[in-house]
Amino acid sequence: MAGAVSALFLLDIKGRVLVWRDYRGDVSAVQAERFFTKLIEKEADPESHSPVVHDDGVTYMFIQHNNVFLLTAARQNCNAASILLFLHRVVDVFKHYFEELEEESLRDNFVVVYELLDEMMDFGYPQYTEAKILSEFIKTDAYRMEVTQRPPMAVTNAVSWRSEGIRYKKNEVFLDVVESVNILVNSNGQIIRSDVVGALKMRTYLSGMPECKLGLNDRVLLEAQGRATKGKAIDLDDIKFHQCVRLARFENDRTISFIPPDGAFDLMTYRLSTQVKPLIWVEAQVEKHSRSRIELMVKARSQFKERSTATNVEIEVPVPADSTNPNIRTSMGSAAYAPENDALVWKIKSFPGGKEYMCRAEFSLPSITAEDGAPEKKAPIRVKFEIPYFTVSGIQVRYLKIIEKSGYQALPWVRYITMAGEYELRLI
Amino acid sequence: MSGHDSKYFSTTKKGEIPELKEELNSQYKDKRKDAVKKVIAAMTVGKDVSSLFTDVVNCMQTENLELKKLVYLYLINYAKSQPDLAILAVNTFVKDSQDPNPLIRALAVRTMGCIRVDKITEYLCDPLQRCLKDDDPYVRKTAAICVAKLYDINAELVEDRGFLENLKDLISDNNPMVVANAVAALAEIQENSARPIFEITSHTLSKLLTALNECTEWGQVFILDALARYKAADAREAENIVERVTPRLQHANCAVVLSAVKMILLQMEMITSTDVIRNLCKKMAPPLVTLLSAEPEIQYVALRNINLIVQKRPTILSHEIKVFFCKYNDPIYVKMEKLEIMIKLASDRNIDQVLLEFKEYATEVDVDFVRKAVRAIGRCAIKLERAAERCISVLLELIKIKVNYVVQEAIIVIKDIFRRYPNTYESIIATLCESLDTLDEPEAKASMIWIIGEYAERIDNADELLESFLETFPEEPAMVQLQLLTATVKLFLKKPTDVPQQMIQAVLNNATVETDNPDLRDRAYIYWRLLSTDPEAAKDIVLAEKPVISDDSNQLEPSLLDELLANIATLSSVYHKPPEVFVTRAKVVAARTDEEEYLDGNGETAYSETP
Amino acid sequence: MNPFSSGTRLRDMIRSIRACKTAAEERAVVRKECAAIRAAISENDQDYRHRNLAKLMFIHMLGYPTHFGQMECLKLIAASGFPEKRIGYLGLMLLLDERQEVLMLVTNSLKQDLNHSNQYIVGLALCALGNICSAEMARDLAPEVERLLNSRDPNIKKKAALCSIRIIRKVPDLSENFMYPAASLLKEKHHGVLISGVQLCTELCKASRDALEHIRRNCTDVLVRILKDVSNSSYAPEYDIAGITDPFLHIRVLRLLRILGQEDADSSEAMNDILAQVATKTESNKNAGNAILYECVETIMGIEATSGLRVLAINILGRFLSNRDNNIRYVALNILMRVISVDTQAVQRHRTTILECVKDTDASIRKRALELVFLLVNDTNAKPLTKQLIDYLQVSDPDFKEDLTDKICLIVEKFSQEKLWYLDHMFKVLSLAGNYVKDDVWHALIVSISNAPDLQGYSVRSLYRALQASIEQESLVRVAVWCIGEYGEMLVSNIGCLDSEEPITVTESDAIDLVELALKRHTTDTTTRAMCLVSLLKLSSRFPPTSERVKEIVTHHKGNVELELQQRSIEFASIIQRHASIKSTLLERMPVLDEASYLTKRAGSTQTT
Amino acid sequence: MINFVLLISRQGKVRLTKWYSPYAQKERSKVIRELSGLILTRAPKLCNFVEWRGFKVVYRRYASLYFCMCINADDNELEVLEIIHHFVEILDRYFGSVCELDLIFNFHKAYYILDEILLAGELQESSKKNVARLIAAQDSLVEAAKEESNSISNIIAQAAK
Repeated sequence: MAGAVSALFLLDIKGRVLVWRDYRGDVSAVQAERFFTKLIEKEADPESHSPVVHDDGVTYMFIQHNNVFLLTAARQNCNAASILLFLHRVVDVFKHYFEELEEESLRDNFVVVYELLDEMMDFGYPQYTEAKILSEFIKTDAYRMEVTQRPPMAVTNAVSWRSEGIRYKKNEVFLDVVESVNILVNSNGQIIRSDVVGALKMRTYLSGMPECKLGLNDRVLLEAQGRATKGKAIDLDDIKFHQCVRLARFENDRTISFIPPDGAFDLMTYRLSTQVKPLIWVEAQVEKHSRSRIELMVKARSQFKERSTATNVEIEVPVPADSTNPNIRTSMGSAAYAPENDALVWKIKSFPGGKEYMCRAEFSLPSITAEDGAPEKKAPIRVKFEIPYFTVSGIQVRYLKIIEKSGYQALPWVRYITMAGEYELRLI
Repeated sequence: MSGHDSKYFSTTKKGEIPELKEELNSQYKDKRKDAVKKVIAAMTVGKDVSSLFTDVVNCMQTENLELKKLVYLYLINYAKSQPDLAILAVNTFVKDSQDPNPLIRALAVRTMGCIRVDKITEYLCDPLQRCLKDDDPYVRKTAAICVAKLYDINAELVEDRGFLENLKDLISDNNPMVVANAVAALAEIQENSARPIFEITSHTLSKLLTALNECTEWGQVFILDALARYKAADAREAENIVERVTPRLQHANCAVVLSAVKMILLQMEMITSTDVIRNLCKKMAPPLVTLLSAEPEIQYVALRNINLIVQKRPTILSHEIKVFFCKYNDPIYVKMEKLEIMIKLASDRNIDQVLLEFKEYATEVDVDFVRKAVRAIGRCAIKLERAAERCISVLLELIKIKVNYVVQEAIIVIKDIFRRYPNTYESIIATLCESLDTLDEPEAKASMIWIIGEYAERIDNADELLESFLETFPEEPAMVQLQLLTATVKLFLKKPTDVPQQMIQAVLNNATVETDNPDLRDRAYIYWRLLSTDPEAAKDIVLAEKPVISDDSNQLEPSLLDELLANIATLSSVYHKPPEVFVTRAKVVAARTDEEEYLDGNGETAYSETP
Repeated sequence: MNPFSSGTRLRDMIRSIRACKTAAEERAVVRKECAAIRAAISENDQDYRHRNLAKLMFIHMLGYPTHFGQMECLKLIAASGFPEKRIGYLGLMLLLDERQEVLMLVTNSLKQDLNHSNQYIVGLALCALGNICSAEMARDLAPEVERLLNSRDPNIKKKAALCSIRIIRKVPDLSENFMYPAASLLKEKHHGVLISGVQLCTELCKASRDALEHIRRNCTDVLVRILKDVSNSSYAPEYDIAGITDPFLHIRVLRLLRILGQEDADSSEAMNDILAQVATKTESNKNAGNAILYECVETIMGIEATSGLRVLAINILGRFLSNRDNNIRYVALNILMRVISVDTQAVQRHRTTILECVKDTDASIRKRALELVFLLVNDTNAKPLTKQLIDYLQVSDPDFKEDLTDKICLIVEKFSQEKLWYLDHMFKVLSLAGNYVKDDVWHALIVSISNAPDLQGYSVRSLYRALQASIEQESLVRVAVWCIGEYGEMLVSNIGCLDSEEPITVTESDAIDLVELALKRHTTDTTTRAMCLVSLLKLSSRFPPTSERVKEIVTHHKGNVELELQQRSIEFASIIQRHASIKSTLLERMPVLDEASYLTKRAGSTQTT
Repeated sequence: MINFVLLISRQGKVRLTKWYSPYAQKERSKVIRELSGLILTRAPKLCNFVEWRGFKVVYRRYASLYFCMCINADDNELEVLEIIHHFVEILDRYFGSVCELDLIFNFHKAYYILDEILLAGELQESSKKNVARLIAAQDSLVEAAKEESNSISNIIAQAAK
């Protein structure tokens, strides 16, 4: 069952090695590079390859970020989920260090890259990926000090995500409850799936080692405590916690208790698969007049209460790739041809509940058709929006208690917002 | 040939190595450090800087941690090619392993383990011994992994020096990270040893389950994966273990979740109470569904695993089929896996919606995906008797669009549907025959020929249809030839008239003396002898009643399935193959060859942006 | 006002495309740019037409669709100015090709431009026509081009000559029209015209017998003189490459001479001297010189050369082959391929070197060498060569295994004087690289075994052993399984044991075990499985006690989704269960395919393909 | 006959393509992908030829640029190497110490030059000087036209005042 990777490669967009760390000496860079360049040349689009490929006794797993591939090579039966996730975490760490992970930032910082690869993985086993703590003892040139550093306690502590001795003048916590609505409507206008993914995004500016306790209107908890749950309590389908939350405790009595990392992190995410009524409903009629002209009529309707207002609404309706001469009218907001997405994009800054707006557009098409007239990909209509002060689930933060041995008072700030996640309506 | 090319398009740097050599031996600290950086930079782009070995090693004795790390990195890369010189570094290593700074102690022991030179290995033992008992957990956790490294180089040495005992002691270490690494190291050593080394007793089990609550997410994965080998004594113990592992399902790290699922599924084998099982299934479903919100690469691993899980426990996700519907932006590899799972979860309850989805997919642009969608419709027909008719009507609709590969794919599955539901849907044969002359893929051709032979008595012009294939008999692939042979025999047995009589002669001739394919000849001669010895027996044999085919074509064998489930989250579960099929221990020299190919790996950056 | 018409400069567009880090980013930039260009096109924006087309060309080069811009090329070409035409024609050549119907619309403009008073505009039109014309356009505009062959301007002449080549390629019927003007081009002094003229003549000779005769009769001497002049010429800076004057002209004349001298003693005789001179005097320390020598050797070997000249050529080849430059070695192997039909002995001399080349690190050289080795094999050297190649098969690159296996099998088949040698080597290849062996090869092997009654026992036993060791090699499994079924009794009783052979103890159930193992392996393919079923059926007849067991294995596949497996399973189960009385009749030894007639037939079919 | 000319950078970016035989658009990208895979991965000391689909591709590397020409199996590979170099020398003279960026930003000029060297997939001119002269003459025609239009627009602008 045990398994580790043999090496980790950072490759450029053509699959050539930029930096690599050899952990086991049994897969060479030449071998990996030869295989991988071939692999990405085979297909025009590297994203169509499955991320786990076997060749000549070696398994390659990879992800892409900007113009960089992160690739591991393994000869053992290693944990694929763990390694692929680890690669994503490596991206996060590099982003924390260099702001953006791309070919250039790797080249410019190769010394730190080596140091990090050495610390994050040992002998092909993932070790440590807390960027914030890593940056306490592996520093970029600008912050390097001549004094020798020691490993922060956190690296090996049970609380591996927070260092001791943090100080703030003003102790504050910001908690954003963000719900994304995912929806898929088929070409018959049927909603075939819908769910809500929520996240409690926290930014903590707290001194010392604070103990936090979060109370939600979670039905299971309230019922267990024998409280009245009328109307207010909610059921959450699946909850995932940041590693700082004591899972066993939660399992026992549904208490969410934790010592938070410093700064921003996602405390928990949850999912709600109850059918939700689409908050914004869009219908589009597309008429193609021969090969020369195409007409669209798009209707958008807000299906939430009037007291709420959706902001930054963006409706993207696909049009043929060689459309020209857009002629667009809207009853609200502004719409424009966005050739970069092969779409008509209709933006409405503020869209109150219970309203319906229209957009009509006409495009002309060139008389000469593309040579390899491959059918165009059937993209769906996509919608983006935000609705502040509103959640679909009705989730509420009942309290956030913060206790620190120094006894300071900390201020929690809570905000709620709902936004569109993967919100797709297939065209006929 | 190359001589005079160099002056075009390039600005080359010459004499870099001697320059570096000089800088490495500079009396100024900063200059030396910069020089080492340059060496590492050159190494990074693949230049061979091994000739600077001695000069770099001379920079090793330094207080500067960054510089030390760089020199160590250089050593890892080139020690193998310069084993004799590598010895020069040993003293510093040993000294560093006793440095007051734990970072340096750990660094020394970590790096030494990476230098796979026999001579150095000996010197590694004492420092390792010390570091395994170091006060600082950071050093201990590094030393734990180092034991696995050493075992990989020289297993005997590890056993002789008692490192295995030290490692086992670390399982009781008070630091969770040390425990996790010790577990990883022991698990790996066990994997490569025939002898029992790392046995998990109920005592260690409970220690590890405790450590699980405190160690890092990656450490949790090591522990859960190692514990997957543990066999509970009875249902009660199994339930206990499950209880302690279940909270992991709430972890944000997908790998932790999947490994926890593995543990639970394995323990469920021991559990007898159906209530408990039902309850556990209910608990696992939401986390499995949530995995589909992860990054596409992880979704892929999750989907390959879910494919196995639903084969073992079909009820677990029976209500969740919608989450497997494809999204527009899903990468194709995710879509393909979702399709597989949709077929497995399709039921009488949801089939209408599923069919609508498949139909949608069957008009997409990616040919492989479209084919798979068409085939999926057929497989649902085979799986769900009551929905078969609806599936077939969708297939017929698709056939009418007349996209060649869709038609062929449809015919391939329809022949299976016929075999699953004999005497039910044959009325559509006429429609299928319309596409006869557009078929160009062997599998579709063979399927169509089979249909004609099998239903010869119901197709008025069956002889004509088959005859149209006969002309090209010698050029057809074996798969088609074999079907033609059998179909003609069937036709002849069913309608022993003139035309079939001539046809059978022609086919038998073609398939015996006119071919060199021994398999085809065997088949033909057996038929020939059969027809000439005992025509009645021939009817009985060739036209014998067929058992209905089942829909388990895509199910794995139970024993294999169990083995794969024990490997959830690992590559084995992704490939659906047992580990021994793909795990190799080939040892190759990893040193990057100094091919000039890499010389200017920088490409465009070799010249300036302003022309 | 169109929001996109404020187009960016070409340079800026290229910059912003280059700044993109990922394919997706690049796609977005390009799509935006394309939309702006489409807008400009539909507004008939004249000022930026020139610039927009340039942008489209760049975009096209990156592989994006640009069909909507094709008409713009036509408009620019139709404009009166040179700058417009220049970019218009360039766009035409890049964005369109002979398959597009739009191209026909340009015919008229081309015709006008071919008659233009400005020589450069005529040049542009000739260039476009020569690079992308379709057959139809070639026919329409051939008279124009023919006329331009007489132009006074050498630069027009040379372009017209090359353009004529395209025309002839598209419409070979037109060759005769160009015969006379082409021949007269050879009288020119201008090298561009000469080179083009020589090439046109070469093309004509390939296209038409008449032209070949005409040129042979009238131009051989002229060409010899041209070659003589250029090879004797003193230093000419304008044409000098590495101390040689115009190697391009050298080479092209040599090539035409080769065609003229082929099977024609008189013209060969006429060029003997100059070929000898080129072969001896050309410097071989630079690529240019070697290029000439290479061409010269080919010409010498291609014509009716004197034996002295041939020796000269063979010597050059020998030098090439031992050269350290891989390019030279490669071309040496290349000529040897052609020389072998003329002078096998000369090539045989280099056998060892060639064999070394088969193991070269360079895939190109390897491939060439392997083909050459194959041609070199004869009855005397077949055995050692085969051994060497098989040894190499074990260590060769996976990429190369297919070619290598293919050739080894061909050699083993072709040069097996003793059957035992053939069988042993085939078994070896099947064990080592059975997954690369083509169908006709293992088919032939079975034909051969079935035609050798005294070796069948030996074969089945060897194959049994081989199968135990290498069950993953598909074609080995097939041959072994077939032989076990057909000759099962020889396997268990050591019938026909050869002196050299080690007897083997195999029981009836061992035999069944092995076939069953092959049948059940995950990776075994359908064909092999189907063969396993037949093999088992045969064994149930050869070893009656196993009947029940075989029935069980066979029955297991009755519900198989694979048509062939299901059908066989049903039939075979029925035969064993209900028709035991006729079973042995059905499964008598299979009639043997007559090897002699089979081999002739096979040779015939491989020749035609 | 030269079937096509390709110029690819070490990074796999296409810098110039010229097709003398018909290849559909999709086919072209496939060809380029296949060949970059074959050629860019070849080690430096190997021969400059690769066999591909019954043709031969002769390539030559200049710093990070690969010049590739696809020829028929019976053409003279060594000569094609000279043709490539001939092209490169002319580019070098025209741009004055040519670099990859010249070819990127002035790709059309590279094409103009190529069109004076090859036509119908055959060699047109063995004199570098003559090519340079022809290109210069045509460039100056373009310049002259530009000046003329400028002066006309000046006149119009003056008149409009």
